[in-house]
Amino acid sequence: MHDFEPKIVAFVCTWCTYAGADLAGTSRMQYPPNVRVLKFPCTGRIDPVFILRAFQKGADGVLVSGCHPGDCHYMAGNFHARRRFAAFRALLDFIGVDLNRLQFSWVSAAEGGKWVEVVTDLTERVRTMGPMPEFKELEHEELWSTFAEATAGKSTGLNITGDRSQVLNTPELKEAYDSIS
Amino acid sequence: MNAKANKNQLTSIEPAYYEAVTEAIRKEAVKILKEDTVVGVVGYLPGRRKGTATPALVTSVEEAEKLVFSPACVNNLSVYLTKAKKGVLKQGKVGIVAKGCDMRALAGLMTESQLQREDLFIIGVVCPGVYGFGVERTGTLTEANIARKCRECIVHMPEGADVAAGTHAELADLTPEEAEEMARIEAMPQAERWAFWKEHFSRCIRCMACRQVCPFCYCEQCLCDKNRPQAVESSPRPAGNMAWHLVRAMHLAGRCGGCAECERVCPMDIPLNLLNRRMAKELKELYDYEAGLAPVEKGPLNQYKEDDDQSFIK
Amino acid sequence: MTPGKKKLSYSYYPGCSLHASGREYDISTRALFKALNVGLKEVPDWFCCGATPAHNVDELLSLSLCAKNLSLADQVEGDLAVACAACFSRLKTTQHHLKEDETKRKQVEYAIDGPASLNKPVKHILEILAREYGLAKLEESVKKPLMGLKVAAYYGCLLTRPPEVPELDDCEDPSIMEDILRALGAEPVKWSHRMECCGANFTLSRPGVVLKLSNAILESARLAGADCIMVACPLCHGNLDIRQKEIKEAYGAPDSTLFGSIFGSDLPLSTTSEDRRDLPIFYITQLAALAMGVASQSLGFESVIIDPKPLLRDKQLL
Amino acid sequence: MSRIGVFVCHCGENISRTVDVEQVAKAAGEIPGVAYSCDYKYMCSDPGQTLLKKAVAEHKLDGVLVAACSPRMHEKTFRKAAESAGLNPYLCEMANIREHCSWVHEDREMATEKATGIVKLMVERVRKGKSLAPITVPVTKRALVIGGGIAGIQAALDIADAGHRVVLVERDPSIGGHMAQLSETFPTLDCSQCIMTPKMVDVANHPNITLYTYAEIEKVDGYIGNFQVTVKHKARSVDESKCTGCGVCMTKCPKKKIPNEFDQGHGMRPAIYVPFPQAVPNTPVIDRENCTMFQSGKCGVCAKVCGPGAVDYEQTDSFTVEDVGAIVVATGFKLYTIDRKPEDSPIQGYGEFGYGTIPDVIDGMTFERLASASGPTGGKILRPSDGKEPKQVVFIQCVGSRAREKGISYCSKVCCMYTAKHTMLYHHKVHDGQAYVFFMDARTPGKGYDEFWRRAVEEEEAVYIRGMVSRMYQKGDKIVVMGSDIQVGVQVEIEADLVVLATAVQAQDGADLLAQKLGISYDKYNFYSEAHAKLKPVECATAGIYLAGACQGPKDIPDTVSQASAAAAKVMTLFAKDQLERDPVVAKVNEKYCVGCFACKKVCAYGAIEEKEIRDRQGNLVKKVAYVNPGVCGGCGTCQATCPSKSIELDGYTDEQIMAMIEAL
Repeated sequence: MHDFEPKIVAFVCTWCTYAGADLAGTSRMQYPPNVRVLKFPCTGRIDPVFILRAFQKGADGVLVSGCHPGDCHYMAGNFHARRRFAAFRALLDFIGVDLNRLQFSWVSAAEGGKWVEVVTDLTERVRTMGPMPEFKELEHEELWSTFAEATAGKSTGLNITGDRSQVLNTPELKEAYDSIS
Repeated sequence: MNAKANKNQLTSIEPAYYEAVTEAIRKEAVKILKEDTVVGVVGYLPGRRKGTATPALVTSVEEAEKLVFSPACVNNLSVYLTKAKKGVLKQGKVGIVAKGCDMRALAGLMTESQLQREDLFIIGVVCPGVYGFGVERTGTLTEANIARKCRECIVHMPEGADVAAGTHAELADLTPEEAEEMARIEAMPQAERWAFWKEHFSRCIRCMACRQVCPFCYCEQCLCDKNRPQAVESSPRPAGNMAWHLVRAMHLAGRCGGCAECERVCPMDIPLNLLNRRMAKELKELYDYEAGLAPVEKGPLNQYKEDDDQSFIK
Repeated sequence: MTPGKKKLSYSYYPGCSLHASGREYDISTRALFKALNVGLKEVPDWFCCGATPAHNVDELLSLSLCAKNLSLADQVEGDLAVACAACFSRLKTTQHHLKEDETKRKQVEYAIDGPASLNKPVKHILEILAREYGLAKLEESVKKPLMGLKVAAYYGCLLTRPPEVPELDDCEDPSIMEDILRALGAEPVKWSHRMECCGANFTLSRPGVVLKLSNAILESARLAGADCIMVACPLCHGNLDIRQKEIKEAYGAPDSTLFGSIFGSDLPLSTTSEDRRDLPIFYITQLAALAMGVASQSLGFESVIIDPKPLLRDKQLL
Repeated sequence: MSRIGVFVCHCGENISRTVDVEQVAKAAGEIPGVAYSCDYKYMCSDPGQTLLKKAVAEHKLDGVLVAACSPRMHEKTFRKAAESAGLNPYLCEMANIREHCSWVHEDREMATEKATGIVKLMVERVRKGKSLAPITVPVTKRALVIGGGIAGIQAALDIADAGHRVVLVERDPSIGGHMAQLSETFPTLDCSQCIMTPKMVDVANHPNITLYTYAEIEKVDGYIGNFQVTVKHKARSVDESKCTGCGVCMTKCPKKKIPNEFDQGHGMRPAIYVPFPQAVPNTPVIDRENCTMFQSGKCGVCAKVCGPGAVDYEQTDSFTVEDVGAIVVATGFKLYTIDRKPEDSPIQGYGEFGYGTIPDVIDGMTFERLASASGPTGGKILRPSDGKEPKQVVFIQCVGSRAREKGISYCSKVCCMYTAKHTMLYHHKVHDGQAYVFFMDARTPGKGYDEFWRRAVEEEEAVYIRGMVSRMYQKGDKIVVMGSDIQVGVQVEIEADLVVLATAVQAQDGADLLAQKLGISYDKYNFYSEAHAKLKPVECATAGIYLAGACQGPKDIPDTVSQASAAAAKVMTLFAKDQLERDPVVAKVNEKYCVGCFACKKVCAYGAIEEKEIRDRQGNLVKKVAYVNPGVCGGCGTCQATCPSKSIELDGYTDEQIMAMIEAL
């Protein structure tokens, strides 16, 4: 079995970070080959759904990188992105995603070195964390599995708020419920 | 204004209060219908069973005289103006009975150009709270039967209504359940948080009631119904469920006024309002923004400041 | 809740001078606030703020002194009212520094063994009178307008400087004292030396400097036709009042060595000796209390050197 | 089913040294939908490009992926090649396996695997790509210049000389601006009016220039190449078409004692006036605030004496709409007012200098008027209070400028030089006078500038004192200036007869409002922001709008004229084509699904999104939707990430393309 090689996806803007990564290349700097770069015009174009999708499709770490504040080629795209991702991070954190797998950075066209540093740090960090199982597992699970488990008395030990009998508030529903459990 | 100075430390809101509010709503509704100020009023009629109420669009004086307000008036009526009864706005000005949370939704919808203030006649209700689910509906509102969301309500008195029905009424010393629940989840180890939500989301049957009842899910085509490309798997499987609830929370961030209708209608008892509340808390902390307190030009995620927090960015 | 409906009330930090050489400032402040029906509650167990010397010796000590006093003040409700310009400056400076400098804040908090109270609003009585009580209301409350009294309002160095700390008024061209004087019915004169330094605590170590600087201030006020000078700082009061006779002796004749002028002619800043009339020095609170109809006996006019009573009698204010 | 061609480049050995290019080409060939793949030594060379073109034809390819260097290097090259092979250029993409792969990795196996991975993703991008046609925007070859100072005049003349029509709009009754007020100019001391007035006349006489004075910009619609600008013509009360400029009205006007703004209030003018004798146009205007006819209805002298009957008391403000393709903003500056702190302004005043209360404390522009041969004193230096010749003059530099505590932290750039000039002018006119200058630094970068300053100090006997002034007060007929000399370390007091303050250069009043109308950005001091501090110093971020002169920041005359000519050159570049062609990477709205929440409009930095009404056949409003103006859209895609229903989409970076790439990870 191979050692674990993390899959890292980088969403970058074309003007600053993509150019910074180009500079790392022309300067012949070295960094781990785990990263796949997806080019966007601007960090403002990057939808949180893309990050979600990347995790679902097997990414172990995601990097979002664009121009430093004030340097946006489109004036304000990175400012909007900054707010959007500040909110998205909070959400991921709340549902229990380890934020160490998600990195944001400003890398300018002149910062080849910083690109290498950011990519290397993230790759090595994720390597020590191991594969990200959460979203991948979901892909293979079927509906009702945990529900059936819970209702069959094999409780997951989690506190499910409210009393289910109130949800199933008609005899008909209750009957249906009983028939599946 | 000053809650502490309120001498009436109420432990219950008696039916008399609701009768008074009902009277005020009826009077105002009848008046604006008679005067042809509005083509109809969205409000509540008594439900068929005792202790219930049902949303309705009334267009005649006779019907308006039947309007009610009680703790059973749980529905957020603003949703009717962007969805089921959207067409009525084309015929003219519409009256609407609005509790604090309905008002927050209305303000948000005005912010998003979905409603125009001049198209509405808002009968604001000074609302002490509504019933929670599965509680005893005695006609009296107490700490025992008030809804979770109402325990942390910040808009009892709708600002910006045309008229207000009711006077100051608020239950004293309510403990915030949702905030506590949120703190409990935040305090969990990360893996446990994941397991908690995974369990909840796994049960989702994708009935889309949460979307249907939400005043802000007014898109004609939901991103989650799109299949080219398919960002969110549409069948009720755990992967798609997780994606759906994350997308939903993200789309409502900075917009949701906290009416918790999504949570109320969820047949699978998923604590959806916790997600909305968590996002609201974040945006309040980061950008000092609370959704729906008044119509604004731009929501928190549609604007920026040059010195916004970026401590999370390398 | 409109502020007008609730009785204004402050915690009060008098400072050492007001319990010693500047006692009449303390007395008149309390008398004035009582007359205006504004609450004033002395901070229990307060001690010296370090005044102007401490920060020259040990910055951390001076910050800690003020921080401790602020945390004592926190125990009393209401914004903190301060009358002494030096105390005001030090307390505000401490809050300003500690807000900006995390490390210092931690050191100070260690020293005083508790949190530094950085957000307790510290207000000079000038701003309480002009802004919180309000000029209009002040004018309404006047029982005995100070008609015909020409006053040189003297700010000194500490009240408005440095620009980012006191937030009291325009740093170099303030008007708050003049505004209050007008509300009291007095006539503020336009004069040149209202922002100059009186020599402050050099009064002990280098009295010559103080004589020179204070003389220039007194002369400038006389030239502008002032009957008296109004101050809001016990140190300024001391230098201008206690030293006034000495100044007269030292600078009796027109003096050409007053300023080291390297260009242009020397300034005839001294007027003729017959013009060297005594200038009573008033605290802002003395004048204000007088206008509010407080009995002059309770304003400490007896304990100053240049007797103000002849002037006040002359203007029919006694 | 798509037919994609993948072309893998060796780049000599740059790629093939670390990446097994043959292996990559082979793996690419196995991707479903890839109809052809190959590798070649130098893809960008002529034979390489020929190979690509041939393959497109032979294999009927409908998409091309070149796996080579960075698209920033050769995307244009290959897109052109694809285009010449009959393919839409936007169906040609590049996979960066050099900068992002072979150059940054050493392990051949892993680098090959990565290169294959990159190719796989990019194939998906090509597969979901769409043909795009360049967007063309017609250009109206007519320019608007806002502001008739030296910057606006220079820009207008340059553009007009190139054969394009220009509309020049000036707020005041005459063009000329601040430069017309100056006496002599540094560093050559040539007379400002002598070099300025001929240019003003050129403007008036130029067949390509339409001059609107006493007019303001009311509204700006449209976008680059197609602006519609509403100009408000303020009521002059004199019919410009009839007036001959004889001036009889001015001599007969009974109200003559109105302080003349042109002379900084130190000369007088009548109520019907031209600001100065060389004014262009030489048509008077009635100052209605001060005119007896307008105030009391009794007078009418000017109308009676006017031969051609040009005086028209009934005139009202009128409006015209000008179609222009480009706008040059040249609104100039104003001088810092050093009175007390103005209401609601973050800028602190200099009350301690007694400006406004001490009559002989004046600002630099007033000194210019005193020194000017056409000024109120006929060029004699006489102080305002008593008309005496001042023998000791104190000049103070950096009044307002470089004073963070007063709210302005920038350097006003021109004051060091004009103060040196003032000391010279003073010395030339008052031989026994002495000039003192309080200064922080003497900043003299510019051709001949330092020499000029040294001349003031060394030959013209100005005494420079390094230090600032703390206070001034009137004492008898003297002004006592209290300051410090920090080089000697002493306090200084000077009894001056006249004090001249070199007050800060500030943005014009209303600069922010004009910027909002134009949709351009400005800094916290209300100076307009250029698109890039170094490389786009005259362009605004808003396409089609250019900056000239001090409206962008303090500038002297040579810099202003240079920038004005540069802005004119930019306008000419734009006008050199009939149609603007631009990259079609712009957003489009799906009107069927757009519900008009206008979140996209709120986040658009370009103002490219408008509200569009959808009506049914009867004309009833169905809904309002967003509409993207492709001429204005910058192509950042922030709107798409913001749109909840994804009813707005950025061509070239569609969700479908991106999702497909993520699927292929």
